[in-house]
Amino acid sequence: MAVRVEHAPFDYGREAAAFERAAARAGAGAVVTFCGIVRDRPGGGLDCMEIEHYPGMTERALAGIEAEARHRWALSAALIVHRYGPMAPGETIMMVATAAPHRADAFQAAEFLMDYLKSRAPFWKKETGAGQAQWVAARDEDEAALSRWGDKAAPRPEGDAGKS
Amino acid sequence: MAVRVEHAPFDYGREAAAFERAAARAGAGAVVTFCGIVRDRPGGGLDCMEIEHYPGMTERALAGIEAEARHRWALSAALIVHRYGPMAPGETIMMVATAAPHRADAFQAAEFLMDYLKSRAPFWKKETGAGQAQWVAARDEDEAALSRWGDKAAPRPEGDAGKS
Amino acid sequence: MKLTVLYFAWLRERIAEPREEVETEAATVGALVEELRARGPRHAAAFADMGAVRVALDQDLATMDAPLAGVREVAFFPPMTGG
Amino acid sequence: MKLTVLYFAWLRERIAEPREEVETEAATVGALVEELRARGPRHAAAFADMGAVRVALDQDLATMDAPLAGVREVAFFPPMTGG
Repeated sequence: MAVRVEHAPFDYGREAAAFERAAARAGAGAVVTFCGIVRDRPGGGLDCMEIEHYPGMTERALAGIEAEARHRWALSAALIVHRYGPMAPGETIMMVATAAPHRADAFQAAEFLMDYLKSRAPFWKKETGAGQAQWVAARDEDEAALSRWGDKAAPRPEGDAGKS
Repeated sequence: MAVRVEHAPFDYGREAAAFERAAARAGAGAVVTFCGIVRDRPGGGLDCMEIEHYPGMTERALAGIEAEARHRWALSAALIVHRYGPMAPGETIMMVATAAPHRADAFQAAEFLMDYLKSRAPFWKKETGAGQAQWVAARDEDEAALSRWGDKAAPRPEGDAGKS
Repeated sequence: MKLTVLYFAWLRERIAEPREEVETEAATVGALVEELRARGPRHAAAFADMGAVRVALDQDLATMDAPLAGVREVAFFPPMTGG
Repeated sequence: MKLTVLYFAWLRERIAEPREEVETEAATVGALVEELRARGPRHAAAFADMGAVRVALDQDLATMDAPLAGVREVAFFPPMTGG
């Protein structure tokens, strides 16, 4: 039951291992982890991805999303770690982990966390490469992915679908 | 792209870390891992869970399941590790890992691998506790979970739903 | 009423400030946006396409018709791209 | 035709052998099961509830009406419980 917003790189393998051991002690039978990695552009050329966030609201939004997941599923444990600041291609951006007695709950809760994180937590990505900087546009699929969970946890903000 | 069937314990954190690093090098943006843990009985008292398997067919079935997942989704990498033999409560039984450019593919492929592993790979679990040994019955939900993927990869064996 | 207004991502870049203190009697977020737009071309550019602007009131997501009574911090930003 | 027949989990325990070599002219898995059942009470117990028995032919899952022509290894076992 932890939410962390950090600048420094974190060790995904170490986090996953510690989470799994704690989940085992809590009686979980199933652990799911997700981690996101900075992808280079299709032809290469990405120098940096910088993540801006809204200090204060970020922690609040992540804690709310995690609480909602724990309300919806019987989780033995849950974890969200998200970095901000500049990152190079290949670096680990963030991870979520969920644990439950059975796998269906662990998988659903992890996907729920990711769907909300993508579109309802105040992070913005900016890519720099080939001398140009560009804010990453929100993807319509990410907004659409939320609809499968119902509207309760995060009402759709007004405005058109998330193209910036 | 690896399938391993092993007796010895494996280090989930180390496997997850190595998988994630290799996936990053392969251009993945999303990594999903699942791991299964021996759960004690609700009131405690499980001494041992023993997993029997069908050497030869096991490797063949897992490789087939993994190939099917790679056929259905654009995966940057996939891994299945499954143990056999006796295990104590809290021990890690198995893991799968998937990596893809986007998270939907990684999540779906991981759930697909798990659904097929549960009901179509030749493993059988036997629990010993309180002086009694009992084969774990197949769960109807596990058989039902397969239906969402269509019948192509693994035809339903004849007979009643999977109660033994 | 005194409000702290925060800007993030390209709204911050267009306005060229991450925050400003605003004295306003605007009843809703929408009315506040109208007042801010009138401050000059930078603000007008930031609020040119409201379909691409999101708002949070005291760090909770809200809509443009939300009332401002009792609010102390208003943040404007583009659709979020976490994960 | 000479077949290697393998048993796993509680089928193995009921028959009290993990494998046997069988000489048979059975055309299908179902016909082979009938022959095996006739071997005695252990085999009859193992094959008492065919709804709980699965079969693999040369390490591929198959059904009880599958032909045995060309097959060398037949395995019987309960529904699988991996993962």
